[in-house]
This record gives sequence, C-alpha cells and structure tokens, in this order.
Amino acid sequence: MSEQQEKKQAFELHPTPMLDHLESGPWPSFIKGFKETVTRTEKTMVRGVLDQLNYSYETKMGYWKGGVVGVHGYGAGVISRYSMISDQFPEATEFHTMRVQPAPGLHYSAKALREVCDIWEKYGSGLMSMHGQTGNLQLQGVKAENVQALFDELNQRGWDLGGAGATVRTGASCVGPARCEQACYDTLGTHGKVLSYYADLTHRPQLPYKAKFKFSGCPNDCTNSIQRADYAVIGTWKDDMQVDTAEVENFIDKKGIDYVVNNVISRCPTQAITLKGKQLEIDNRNCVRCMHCLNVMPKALSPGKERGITLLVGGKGHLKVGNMLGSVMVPFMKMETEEDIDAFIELIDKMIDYWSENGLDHERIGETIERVGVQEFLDAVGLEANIDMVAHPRDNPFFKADLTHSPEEAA
Amino acid sequence: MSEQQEKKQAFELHPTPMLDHLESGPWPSFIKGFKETVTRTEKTMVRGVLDQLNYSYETKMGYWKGGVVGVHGYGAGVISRYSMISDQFPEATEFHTMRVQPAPGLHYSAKALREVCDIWEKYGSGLMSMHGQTGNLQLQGVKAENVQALFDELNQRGWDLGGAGATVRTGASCVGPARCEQACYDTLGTHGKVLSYYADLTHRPQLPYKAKFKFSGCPNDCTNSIQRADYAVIGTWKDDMQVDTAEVENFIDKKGIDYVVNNVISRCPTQAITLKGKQLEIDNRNCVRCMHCLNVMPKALSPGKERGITLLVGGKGHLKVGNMLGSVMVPFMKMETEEDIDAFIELIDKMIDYWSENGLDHERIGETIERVGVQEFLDAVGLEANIDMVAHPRDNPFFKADLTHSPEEAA
Amino acid sequence: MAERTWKTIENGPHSLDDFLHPISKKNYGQWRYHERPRPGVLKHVAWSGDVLFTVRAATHRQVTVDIVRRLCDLADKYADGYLRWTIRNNVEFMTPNEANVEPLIRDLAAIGHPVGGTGPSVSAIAHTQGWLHCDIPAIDASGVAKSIMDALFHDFAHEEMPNRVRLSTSCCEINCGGQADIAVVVQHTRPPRINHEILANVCEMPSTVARCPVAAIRPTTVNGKPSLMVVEEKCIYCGACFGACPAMEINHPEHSKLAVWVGGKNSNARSKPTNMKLVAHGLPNNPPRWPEVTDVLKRILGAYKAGGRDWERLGEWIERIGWRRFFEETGLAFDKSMIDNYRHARVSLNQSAQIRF
Amino acid sequence: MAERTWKTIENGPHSLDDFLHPISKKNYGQWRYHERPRPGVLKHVAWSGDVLFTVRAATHRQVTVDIVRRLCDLADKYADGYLRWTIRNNVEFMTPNEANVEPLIRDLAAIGHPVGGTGPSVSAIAHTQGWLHCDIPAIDASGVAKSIMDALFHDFAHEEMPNRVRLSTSCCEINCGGQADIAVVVQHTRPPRINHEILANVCEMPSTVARCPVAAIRPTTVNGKPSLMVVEEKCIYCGACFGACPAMEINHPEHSKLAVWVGGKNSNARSKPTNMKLVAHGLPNNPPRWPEVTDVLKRILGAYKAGGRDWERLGEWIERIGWRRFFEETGLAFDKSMIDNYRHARVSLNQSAQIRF
Ligand code: SRM
Ligand code: SRM
Ligand code: SRM
Ligand code: SRM
Ligand code: SF4
Ligand code: SF4
Ligand code: SF4
Ligand code: SF4
Ligand code: SF4
Ligand code: SF4
Ligand code: SF4
Ligand code: SF4
Repeated sequence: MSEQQEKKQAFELHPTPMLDHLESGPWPSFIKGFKETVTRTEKTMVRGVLDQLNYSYETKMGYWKGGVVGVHGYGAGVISRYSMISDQFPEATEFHTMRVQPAPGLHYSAKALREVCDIWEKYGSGLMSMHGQTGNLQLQGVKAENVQALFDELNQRGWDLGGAGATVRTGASCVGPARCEQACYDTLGTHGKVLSYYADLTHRPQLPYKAKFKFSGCPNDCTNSIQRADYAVIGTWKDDMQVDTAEVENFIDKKGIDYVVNNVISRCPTQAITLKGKQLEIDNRNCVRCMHCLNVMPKALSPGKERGITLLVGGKGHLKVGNMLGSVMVPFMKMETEEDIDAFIELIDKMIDYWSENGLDHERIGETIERVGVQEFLDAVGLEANIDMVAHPRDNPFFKADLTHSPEEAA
Repeated sequence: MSEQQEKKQAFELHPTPMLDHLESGPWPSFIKGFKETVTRTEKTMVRGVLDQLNYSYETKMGYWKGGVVGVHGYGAGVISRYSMISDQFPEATEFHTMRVQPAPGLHYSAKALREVCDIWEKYGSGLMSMHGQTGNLQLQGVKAENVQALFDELNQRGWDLGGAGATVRTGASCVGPARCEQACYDTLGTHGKVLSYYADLTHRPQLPYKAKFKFSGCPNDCTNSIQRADYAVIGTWKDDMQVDTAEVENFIDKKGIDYVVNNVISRCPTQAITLKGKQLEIDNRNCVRCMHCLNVMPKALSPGKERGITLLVGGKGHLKVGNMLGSVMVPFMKMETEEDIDAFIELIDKMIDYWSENGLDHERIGETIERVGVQEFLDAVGLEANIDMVAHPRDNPFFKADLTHSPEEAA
Repeated sequence: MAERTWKTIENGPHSLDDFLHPISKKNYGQWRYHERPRPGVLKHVAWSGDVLFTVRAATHRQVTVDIVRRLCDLADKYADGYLRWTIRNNVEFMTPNEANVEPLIRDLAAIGHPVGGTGPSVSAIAHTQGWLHCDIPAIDASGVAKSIMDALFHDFAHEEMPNRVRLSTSCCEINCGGQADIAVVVQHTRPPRINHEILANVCEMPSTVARCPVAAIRPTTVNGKPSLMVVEEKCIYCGACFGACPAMEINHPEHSKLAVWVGGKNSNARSKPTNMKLVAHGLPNNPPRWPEVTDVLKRILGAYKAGGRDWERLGEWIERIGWRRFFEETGLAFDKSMIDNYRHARVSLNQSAQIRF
Repeated sequence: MAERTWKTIENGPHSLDDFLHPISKKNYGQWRYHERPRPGVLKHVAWSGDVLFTVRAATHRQVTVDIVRRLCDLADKYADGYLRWTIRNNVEFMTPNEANVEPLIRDLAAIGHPVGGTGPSVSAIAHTQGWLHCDIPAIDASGVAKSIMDALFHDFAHEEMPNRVRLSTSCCEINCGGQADIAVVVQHTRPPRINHEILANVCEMPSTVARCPVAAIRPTTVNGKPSLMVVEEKCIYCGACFGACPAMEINHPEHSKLAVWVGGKNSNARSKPTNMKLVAHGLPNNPPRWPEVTDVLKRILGAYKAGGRDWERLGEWIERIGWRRFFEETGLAFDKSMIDNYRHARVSLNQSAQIRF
C-alpha cells in the first residue's frame, strides 16, 4: 500500500447507507455536497457528523445537546452542539454553529464571500447554511477552541455575529430598492441602521426573550414579517397610487377585458377598482394597499408618492399562545431621512424598554401586549389609539370605561 | 263632595312629571297605557309602581329587590320583586311577575287571550309584557298571596309557567309553516313537543344554569337563535334548491338584468349563482343555504325537498366569556316524523346529561364545551366529528394527537 | 287561603290547536311566496292558491289588559278571531280578505298602533325590564326604547332602509336585549361600591366571587365579619357581581352611562352572523328622553341610509366601507377603549398591512 | 491560545456598500416594472431605462465552501462579481446583459443548480436544522425537504400553479419554518418521558414548568431528589418543555409523527395574512424519503393546480371551495383532532347555519 493510498484510506468516508438515498433526484443534494467537501478537506468532524446523521436516520432520533460556547465579550451568537453519543462517533464530539449577520437583503460580492469561505475552511468544517430562517449566515461545525480566532478574522473583514437567546436577533430585509419597483422605502438601509443600533442588544442577552426585525418594502411582505417578526416594518403609501394610463390601455389591449375583470377588478378586496372603457378608476379612499392590482399590472400601476412604513408589532410562532401575527401599531410613518429612522428607533426603544420592564421570562413582546392589553401598551409608549390598529372595535363590554372619552369626534 | 267624587279622588294618580314626558310622540306610550288601566281599575299597586318609576327617573336608580315567590310544586316561573323603598311608596311594596308560556309562534285566539286578561285583571295589576325577550307572556304585578290562585285559573285553561333560574327556559319559534314559504320544518310543532317534554326541567331548577331552545324555520333565523339559544334548531335542506324557471324569467324581465346581477348574483357568499341568459344556474354543491337569493326571489327560488334541521349548540350572552354564538353540532337531521323528534330529544338528553354532570355552577353548555373542548363533548354525546362543525381546521398544534387517526379517507 | 283543589297540568307551552288562523292551518307548511303590498303589510300565497294578508302593528310591549282587549276586538272584527305577536313585540293580524286590510290599518291607527316594521324598515326595538321591574337596571329600557322609536318613527312606517334594521336596548351590561344592528346598553364606569351592611345577609359569597370575569373579588373581613372586597385595578366595571349579589352596588346616577353597539347580525343571509361592536360610550343617563342616545342612533342610521346598498345590513355596510369611514361618516370618535383587550382580543386586531388611509 | 490583539467592532449587519450590483446602486429605489421572461428569470426595468436580469437558482441551503466558491465563480463570470440569496435559500445572479442569461442557466445546471422558483411556481422549501444540528428535532428537516423538492421538482422549474406556492418543513413542533402554503411539521403523540437521571443536573426547573402551555408540569420528588412530573391527562404532547430541558424526552422514533398544514399566507395581497390549518397528521417518520409525506403534498398540490384560479393562493382557493371540498378533493380525512380546542377555538367553529352539503 503506497503512502498516498494509506492517507486516502485513512480519510475514506464510512458507509452511510441511509443518507446515500438522498443523493439522487433533481433537487440539489446536501449529502452529495457534504461528501464532496469532506472528501476534499478530509475533515474528520464532518465525517463524524455524517456518521451520526446516518445513525439518526436509522434510529429516528437526534443526538445533539447544547452547551455554552462564545466569543470574547459577547453572550450570544454561537450555538454549541456536543454529541450525546460521542463514544460511538468521537469525530462528531463538537459541532458548533457561528451565526454571522450578512449584509441587508443577503447581498454579497463574490470576493467577500470567497474570503468568508477561506476563513471558514481554515477554522471550521466548511459546511454552512445559507441562510437560517431568521437570516443568519450559519457556519456549521466549529470546535470551541477555534471559535474566537474564527470570529476575529471574520470581524476584521466587517462581519459581526447574529443574535441567539434573549437578544435582538439578526434582521431580514427584502431586496427592495436594489431591484424591486414596489419598494416604498429603503428596506436595506433601514435594516442596516436599525440593526447596527441594536448591536449591543444583539450580542448580550438582556431582554425577556428574543426580538426580531424584518423589513419588507411593500405589503407583499416578501420577508414574511407579519408572521415572524416582533417588529414588522412594511412599506406603504398614503396618497393615490400612480396610474400610467397609456400602460393601462396597453394592458387591456394585450390581455383583454375578461382577464382584467377576472384577475384585477374582481380580486380587489374592497372593490375599489372600476372599469371605465379602457381605463381603470381607482377609488383610492377605499384601496387598502393590498398590492394585488399593482402586482398584476406593475407597468401600469405603481405605489403613490407619499411613501413610508406601517409598523406591526408582535409577530411570532405559536409557543404557548398559538401563532401570533403582528398587528398594526403605527399605521403610517415617514422613513426617508436620517431623522425618520431616528424617530423610528426612538419609538422602538420605548417599546423594548416597556417590554424589558414588564415582560415575563420567555415572553415575546406580542404576548406581553396581549397580557396587559393594547391600551396599556399604547399609553406606555405614548401612542394614540387609531382605528387602523383593529379589524373592528371590541365586541364585548369588558373594559375599564374611560370617563374622559367624548363620544363625538373633536371638531 | 259626592261619594263618586270622593272615590275618584281617592284613586287619583299622583304626579309623575318625569314619566309624563313619555306620553307624547308617535310611538305607543307605555305610560299612557299604564295610566289608562290604573285609572279604570284603580289598582293602587300600579299607582305605586308609577310613583316609584317616576322617582327612578328623577334619581336615575332602580329600587326593586328580589325574593322567593312561587307556585305549588314548582321551583321557577315567578320573578319576585319587592320595593326597596316601600316606606316611600307603600303601594309598590310587591310587584311580582308570572312568566307564562304562550303557544309556539306567539299565536293566540282572541277568545283565549281575553280569558287571560280577565283572569289577570282579577288577580293582578293588569300590566303585562308581550313578550319577554325569551318569549314569555309576562304578567307583571301580582302579590304573593294571589300567585297560586292566578296560576291555578290559568293552568285550568291550558297555560303553564315558563322557566327562570337554572332551568330549561321557555322556547321561541318563528311563525314558520303557519305562514312562511321558507319554513323547512315544523317549527311550531317541534317547539311544542320539545318544550312539553322538558316541562319538568323548566319548572324545577336542576341544571348548572339556564338552557334555551329556539326554533327557526330556515337560516334567516327570525328567532335570533344562534346568538341567544343554547340549542338553536334551524331549518335547512340537503338537495338542490327548487327553481321555477318561468318565475326566474319573469323576475329578470320585471327587475332587469342589472338588478339581478347586483342584488342576487354578486351577493351570493360563495359565488354559486351564474347568469345564463334569462336563467340562473345554481351550483348547489357550493350553495351554503344562506337564503339570500331565495329571499330576493321567493317566487322563483325555494328550498329543496330533502328538508331537516341544523342544530347549533352554545349560543348565549357575553357573561364572563364574551358573546358566544352557537356552533354547528349536527349539520343535518331529519325533522319530519315523531321518530325524528324523538331522536332529536334523545340527543339533547345526552347533551343535557353531560352538561349537568360536568358543568360548573352558572356555566352555560357552550361554556362547558369550550372548557372541556369540542372533542370531549362529541365523544360524550356520541357524535362524529364533521367538517361542517368548523369554519376551518385548527391553526395550532396544541392537541392530544390521536394515534388511531388515518390521514386518508376510508375508501 | 282556600284549600287548593286543582291539580297542576305541566304541559309546557300552550297548545296551538285553536290558535291558528284556519287558512294557516289549511296551508300549513305549504306556502309558496310572499309580497309586501305596502309597509306593514305582507301577502303570503300558498301552493293551494290561498292568500293570507298580514298586518303588522307596533305595540309598546309593556301593555295592559285594556290594550290587549282592544287588539282582541280588532282580531274578531278583521282577522277571524286570531292574532299573534312577533319576536319584536309587534302584533300581527292575518286575513284572507284584502278588503279588511285598509280598515284594519285605520282602526289600529285610531287606537294608537301604527303599522310598519316590515321589509327594509326599522322594526320595533327589542327591550328589557328596566326600572319598571328588574333588580339591577341602571336605566329604564322602556323609556329609552320609547324615546328612540319616537325619533326613528318615520323609518318604522316606511321601507327606506337598505335592509331591515333591528335595534335593542338593555338596562344593564348583561344585555338581555341581545345582539342587534344597533344596541343601546348600559356601561358602568367605576367599580361597585360594596354595601357591607347588607352583604352578610344577602350574599352567597362563593358564587359572587365566581361570577367575576376577571377574578377581582376577594373574600375579606370587615368589622370582624366575613365580607368581600374588589381589587379595583382588576375590576372592569361589568356589574356581573351585582347580578349575583345586591350588595355589590355598581349602579350610579352619573357613573352608569350608555354605550352604543353596532353590526350585530343574526341571519345567515350573505354573511355569517356577527357580534356587535362598540362605537360610542360615555353617553349620559339622561331621562326621560335620553337625547344624546337618540342623536347617536340618528347619525348612524342617517349614514347607513345614505351609503348602504340594497340588502346590505348595517354591519355589512360597515365591513364594506371600512371602520375608519364609519367613524368619519357618523362623526363618532374612536377611542382606545374600543380596542379589544379581552380574551379573544387578538382576532380583532388588524393583523395585516391592509389600511385605508 | 495566543493573546488576542483584535478589538471587536460591533457593527451588526455587514455593510452593503460593496455588495450591490452597480446597476442596482445606480437605480436604487428607481425601478419601474418587471417581467418574467421565463421560469427562473426576472427582468426589472428602471425609470432610467436600465435593465437588470435576475437568474434564480436552487441551492440545498446546507451548502459548503466548495459549492459557494463555484457560485462565486459564476457571479464573476456572468454577474459582475455579485450574487445574493433570497429568503427561501435560492441564489440570485443579476446582470444587465441579456446574453449572459442562457449560458448562466446552463452553467448553473451543470453544477447542479436548476433555475426556477419564480412566479406561480413551487419555490424552494424553507426548512430548519433537523438531526444535522438542532438539539430537539424528531426528523431531519433537510432530508424531508430534499425528498419533497425532488417530488415537486417539475413545479419548481415551471410556472404552472395558480399562484406562488411556499412550503416549509420543521423538525419539531416549535416550527422554526413558520407559516406556509403547505408546511410539514413534527407532531408528537405521547407525553414526554422524564429522564430523572439527568434532570437534576440539566434542568432549570422553574422555567421548564413555566414553559408548558397547559400547566401540566409539576414539581415532585423522585428518589428523594427534587424532580418534575407530567400530568398526562393535561399534557398535549407539544414538546415545548423539551426545548427548555433535555430531560423531558418527547422524541420517539414511532410516536413522533409528521403533520401537514395548509393555507398559511404572509402577503397582504387580496386577503389578509392567515395562519395555516391542520389537514393531516399521524404520518410516519419514515426516513430517508418520507414517501407518505410527499404523497400528501402531491395530492394537495394536484387538487390546487386543477382547481385554483389564477392568483388564488392555496388558502384562498380552499376558502372559496370550502373545507369540505378540500378534504373531498384531496382524499384526506378530517378528524376530531382538527377541531380546535385551544385558546381561540371559538373563532374557528362554524358559528352559522351556512353549510355546503
Ligand atoms: C437555526 C434556526 C432554524 C434554521 O435552521 O433555520 C432555528 C433554530 C432553533 N430555534 Fe428557531 N430557529 C430559526 C428561526 C426561527 C424562526 C423564523 C424566523 O426567525 O424568521 C422562528 C419563527 C418566528 C419566531 O421567532 O417566533 C423560530 C421559532 C422558534 C421558537 C418558537 C418561538 C415562539 O415564540 O413560538 C423557538 C423556541 C424558543 O425560543 O424557546 C425556537 C428555538 C430554536 C432553537 C434555539 C431550539 C433550541 O431551543 O435549542 C433552535 C436552535 C437550533 C440550532 O441547532 O441551531 N425557534 N425560529 C433558525 C435561526 C437561524 C438564523 O438565525 O438565521
Ligand atoms: C426575491 C424575493 C425577495 C427577496 O428579497 O429575497 C422576492 C421577490 C419578488 N417578489 Fe416576493 N419575493 C420573495 C419572497 C416572497 C415571500 C416570502 C417567502 O417566499 O417565504 C412572499 C410571501 C409569501 C406568502 O404570502 O406566504 C412573497 C410574496 C410576494 C407576492 C404576493 C403573492 C400573493 O399573491 O400572495 C408578490 C406579488 C406577485 O407575485 O406579483 C411578490 C412579488 C415579488 C416580485 C415580483 C417583486 C418585484 O417586482 O420584483 C419579485 C419577484 C417574484 C418572483 O419570484 O416572481 N412577492 N415573496 C423573495 C424570493 C423568494 C424565493 O426565492 O422564492
Ligand atoms: C325579563 C327578561 C328581559 C325582558 O324584559 O325581556 C330578562 C330579565 C332578566 N335577565 Fe335576562 N332576561 C330576558 C331575556 C334574556 C335573553 C334573551 C333571550 O332569552 O332570548 C338573554 C340573552 C341570551 C342568553 O340567554 O344568554 C338574557 C341574558 C341574561 C343573562 C346573561 C347570560 C349570559 O350567559 O351572558 C343574565 C345573567 C344571569 O343569568 O346571571 C340574565 C339575567 C336576568 C335577570 C334574571 C337578572 C337578575 O339576575 O335578576 C333579569 C330578571 C328581570 C326581571 O325583573 O324580570 N339574563 N336574558 C327576559 C326574559 C323574559 C322571558 O322570559 O321571556
Ligand atoms: C314575523 C317574523 C317571524 C316571527 O315568527 O315573528 C319574521 C317574518 C319574516 N321574516 Fe324575519 N321575521 C321576524 C324576525 C326576524 C329576525 C329577528 C328579529 O327581528 O329580532 C331576523 C334576524 C335579524 C338579524 O339578522 O339580526 C329576521 C331575518 C330575516 C331575514 C334576513 C335578513 C337579512 O338579509 O339579513 C329575512 C329575509 C328577507 O328579509 O327577505 C327575513 C324574512 C322574513 C319573511 C319575509 C319571511 C316570509 O317569507 O314570510 C317574513 C316577513 C318579513 C318582513 O317583515 O318583511 N327575516 N327576521 C319576525 C318579525 C319581527 C318584527 O316584528 O319585526
Ligand atoms: S416586499 Fe415588496 S418591495 Fe420588497 S421585494 Fe417584495 S414586492 Fe418588492
Ligand atoms: S392595491 Fe389592492 S386594495 Fe388597492 S386597489 Fe389594488 S387590489 Fe384594490
Ligand atoms: S326563520 Fe325562515 S321560516 Fe321562519 S319565519 Fe323566518 S324566514 Fe320564515
Ligand atoms: S342560498 Fe345563498 S349561498 Fe345558496 S345560492 Fe343563494 S345566495 Fe348563494
Ligand atoms: S338587561 Fe340587565 S337590568 Fe335589564 S332586564 Fe336584563 S338583567 Fe335586568
Ligand atoms: S364589576 Fe365585574 S369586574 Fe368588577 S368586581 Fe364586579 S364582576 Fe368583577
Ligand atoms: S423546528 Fe425545532 S428541531 Fe427544528 S430547528 Fe427549530 S427548534 Fe430545532
Ligand atoms: S409536552 Fe407540552 S404539554 Fe406536555 S408537559 Fe411538555 S410542555 Fe407541557
């Protein structure tokens, strides 16, 4: 046996019969990918992880347990994983993940991304998840001893860690102004500024529980923010939508009246669109900015010019209370200047402060608001009640009636 | 002063300046009515009640308190009222109400009703409320000493008392088959049989709390049963609705196509109606029996022939839990023969039994079901889960998953 | 008292046998269609060809033997000796004889019972006991009802609304009047003051404690006697405890106010049944005519009449135009109390970016 | 370890400055409209007249430095050195040069990244960690995701659905995958078995007790040591306690099943966002390919593709045809577990007489 052969043998993959089933098929195979990398880099950690994974497929059980691993000065950003069966799979003993905050909109230059790959291959497994559901670049498979060096090299190139535990989490933003005609504000810039501002709260757990931001340029909500962000920042407009009448006519000519009736007019949730010959009349007072007609006719219809955001608060998963969709807290707010972003941050600060003081352990802000009642929360953060916050007024008399209320609108 | 004058003076009404304001206006004035009767009958009780009522109008407070008054063998049916300020208004000391169960649909013959008036005038104030919100003929203003005699005379003419407290309550039914073309079952007959069957439970409090039945002949629900009956029995049909094509054409000719499009076709909640020339095509598989199109075109469209009822359970007011609308427990059940009614009663018996055993004090059946969960209730009363019971399946994973469940429909 | 010789017959509802008009009996369940010849009058046609006219007239609900006897006389004169009441306290006379209709209407008017309440009108208001009889009311439901119906009378007698309008009034927060297109219900604005003097004698303490929706009532000792206390921060002034125990004095001439609720719907026509929603509160308890309340109702009905489409119920109209427009068009003020914070609050929030600006 | 000389810079997200394509930068916020020339390709046109083509390709999310480097190479070759990822783990290349599009697609295919996922297609599935990394999973999300996407591949590469379809897979009931048109989520079917051996060492008992949504966990003593117990009648097998404490062993090879949820919607287009609903559960945990799960997904998508109207999302389609029809048309069985009995159960019940027979 030649030396080369010996070396090769030493790094041969162990059989993973269950995993091998996942190599076929048209969809990219993560197993194939892992095997390729481990075969090239001969990182035993990855071989161990594949072995343990195969064992999971056989026994239908997972075998990781948590621990505490971190970088200097930070309390979050590394998810540590130790094998519960390291006696069986010693190569898989440690398999920690570093959460790295990408640029807004998950944009990269090939150059910077290659650098990340190089640093990552140097210190870790070479496996990565692009991206985690929250939006982190997840570097999966580093030993505790390499964590600090890995971080330091990344940090020198402008990469910082994401959140974990009771922190502000890594944000997400849609591609927005970089490419999309529907973007009503600068999702990417706002994401960058807001999350930089909250870097301390991202890195050191000081909150009742996690807090997530997502930034969507319009109500299409391509970041799914309403469902899964404590703070959903969604672009919208206040004035009339812009109509390019020539393009409306072109569209009708091209697609036919039937198509327009069946796919635009009759689909408007508030019946705000009327057909007038070869034109559409938009009843802007009734338009709820749902985006549908703009989506179907992007060349003809565009958001208005008085643009800003709607802030919805409280979105999160179903733990304990059933899935919570965020709900409107600020119907409209400008988001154009530095001052606008500052005002936004000031408001969020008040919310986070209130929640920090009043939230129970492991309670998301939406749950806190639900528990204390929207009223109390509004008072605490200095917001006025607004009809846009509700789908409809209350249907029960169980409230502390406010004697200062006057039933008639102030003139 | 002649004797006559003296007598008149003795029975003169006292001043009721506040109440007098309610004598004017086009709507019938209850004050005028009361004054007329007391002036004629010279019943001091009514004068006292008017005096106390006027005092209530002045002070903006009520002055009745409850007590216990009843008839032999019954535990319910009389609502007793004693004045809290009888020192001020001694004539108003006692003012009890007897709840009498009218015939289904609130039908009377003038003859029988006059008899009631005569008996009532003999023993009581002559004031009555036609009818209470639940459906009782309320004889308002009898002294405890006259209650038994009043009841006995009424009972001899076929009148029985209604419920109060923790009993089955007096039922209500729409005019249905007596006059209405939409009636899908015999509301009046069913009301009569069911409530007779529950006479014992109506008269003697033995339940956790009240239980109300309302019978509506069709989903127009003219008895508001879904909102306020623990057992809402609503007529419906299972096959295709009946269409009189000649009358459809007449209707369209008379009202015009626009009217039909705007008021029939576009108002169907499931878009189950299509215009075909001068005819309407009904997609009966999609029709949810909402009644709207039948309401607009009663001559042309009628319920189908396979008729029966939908049973909704749990309607009630908002006490403690917020207003509860009843929800579907039996999507369809025949209600034509004696056996059908027996089967219905058998099911209700099971529900009442379960509730009696499991309901907390002052808990309506809807609240009990909500507390234990629909599943447990269905099992207890032997009903199968049915998709018609829900607006949509659950949106949270918080349930005891049943291992016997097979995800695929049995062939 | 004389010895009782009669043995009770527990039959439940009175038998219908002799109470139905012969034409109803003959065509029982065999009706074909109906028309509305004029407000207050229905014409039902049976498959047999028989015709039955119904004349519907207002009553005050709180009637008397004199009033009822007069109605019986009219039944004998025009309706073959039968009459019935609707669920909304209107009285109805049925006759196969069209010629009876107009004289009956005249005679009804003469004795103070205007006809109306059919089709797209404002039918009689459903109301409750009030100061006349109940033990817990903060207003007189009959008086509020009379005041409202006087103010809305035109729309009882005419069919000019987009669809039927059903009103109710309830004299305490318990709301025996139920869900309606527009409801007027008492709304308290402070916790009950406990009458410790009477509490020990009149109160079943455990059930009173249990009745509170927010667990604000606690056992305590006052002057050495067991009593109850209310945790005022928790209390939401609902008055449920007062229904359980007269010592929990919630009513107050100034602090018990009136609230207006809209959009209750019971029929299944088009949209599913809905609960009503709060749109005005803090209205003063202002007998004998409660003008502030009737004013709010007039605003709401005025806007609905102007903006509603045919067949659109009040709540359906609001859903179409949006709650923002509803408040704008009625001039009512939305306030933070109207944001739900009770058990199902979440489902009432705007969990979307859909907004009308 | 060598002494650390670098001082951390806490900047949060990486700066975007050098990461945007120059055409994006130039036309930042000044886009006019877009078209979809073919599945997997978008064409955006700016008010300036500039054009930007985007090519979207599948990745496995669980990638490697080798894969990423290859993608970087293609970015250099065809997209001026830039690339981005979408929220659904697809990679995107942008170029103003139409001629680059087809060669790029070919090169992507050659290295195993098919293009697609645009418009009314089934885009890449959002999935979570699974057995590869998480400490509480009952399945391997990556494996389920791969199996599903293999099965649905045609509809990733083609735009033949009524509207976009978004899938997710989550490896425990916590559901990090979130709401989706169709989601596959673990569903346990028995209470956790408590590992009393390790509990004392690993468990923060008060927070574990607090984590239970139904208060089924109680402190107790086992072998003289403080421990926890589960009241099995109360427990709803949610596994939330396992997230708090590894001694609450909920996972089981047979008793941990898969469930399918449908109708989650996040956009505000037409209808408001909605939560997804349970339509199948008790599916076996059957690695490596979970055929029972992919079968259910195929049925659902088959029925939707056949019956949905253009622009109608899955949940909107179901709302239109009714849930009864959904179960009929997919051949799935409704069962009593699907009736909600949790906190907001009431609002999910059919509180109306509206029924499709
Ligand atoms: C890694 C990731 C899944 C993935 O592979 O993409 C993930 C993984 C975990 N999530 Fe998550 N969640 C991830 C995105 C989400 C999302 C989606 C999102 O952020 O947009 C949600 C739903 C939205 C939300 O925040 O509610 C989510 C809802 C949860 C929850 C339930 C929260 C709730 O209130 O319902 C838990 C449980 C908890 O926090 O106790 C949870 C807990 C966890 C833990 C920490 C489980 C644990 O207790 O050990 C997982 C660590 C796994 C690991 O080994 O890395 N994870 N988790 C995602 C984070 C990657 C990233 O940072 O980019
Ligand atoms: C690239 C991406 C944003 C990003 O920053 O990464 C994006 C990009 C676009 N979205 Fe999106 N959406 C993206 C995720 C989403 C998501 C979130 C998700 O997929 O998890 C949603 C919400 C889905 C939901 O409701 O659950 C989303 C809901 C929409 C909608 C609303 C569709 C609807 O009718 O409900 C539109 C409108 C449309 O389709 O015209 C839209 C439209 C668009 C447009 C046409 C906007 C534009 O004019 O450029 C973009 C191309 C869409 C296409 O694929 O045909 N985008 N879009 C995301 C691509 C994900 C992927 O790889 O598949
Ligand atoms: C008399 C009547 C109002 C009227 O003038 O029409 C009435 C009067 C009272 N209702 Fe009622 N309710 C009356 C119909 C209703 C209705 C409507 C219905 O039955 O269709 C409801 C709503 C539906 C329901 O049952 O929930 C109703 C919901 C209540 C409630 C709240 C129940 C809940 O669960 O929310 C209470 C409070 C209680 O029972 O503790 C209540 C309690 C009361 C009490 C017993 C208050 C009390 O504790 O003393 C009232 C007795 C007043 C009296 O002096 O006669 N009443 N009550 C109605 C009965 C007349 C009749 O028998 O024909
Ligand atoms: C007489 C009465 C039943 C009874 O047994 O007493 C009755 C009788 C009729 N109702 Fe009713 N409804 C009666 C109370 C109700 C109620 C309950 C109530 O008023 O409190 C409702 C539910 C109201 C709600 O949703 O809150 C009710 C909802 C309907 C509807 C559905 C209307 C809608 O579009 O939502 C119809 C259909 C229609 O109007 O054509 C209807 C239709 C009818 C018809 C046309 C049925 C027929 O073909 O004979 C009857 C004449 C209606 C008219 O006045 O024009 N009836 N109807 C009740 C008269 C009450 C009154 O004096 O004003
Ligand atoms: S959320 Fe709106 S602005 Fe952002 S990418 Fe989607 S469609 Fe464009
Ligand atoms: S954006 Fe939506 S609500 Fe507004 S007009 Fe278009 S379809 Fe209607
Ligand atoms: S509920 Fe139906 S059957 Fe009964 S009166 Fe009303 S419309 Fe006629
Ligand atoms: S009854 Fe209602 S659901 Fe059925 S076809 Fe007529 S309008 Fe449509
Ligand atoms: S609403 Fe209240 S005060 Fe009025 S009758 Fe009902 S319980 Fe009595
Ligand atoms: S008023 Fe209502 S909330 Fe206050 S103590 Fe009484 S029952 Fe409880
Ligand atoms: S879904 Fe559960 S098992 Fe999967 S990553 Fe999230 S927390 Fe871990
Ligand atoms: S599995 Fe869920 S319900 Fe059961 S004990 Fe654990 S947390 Fe509680």
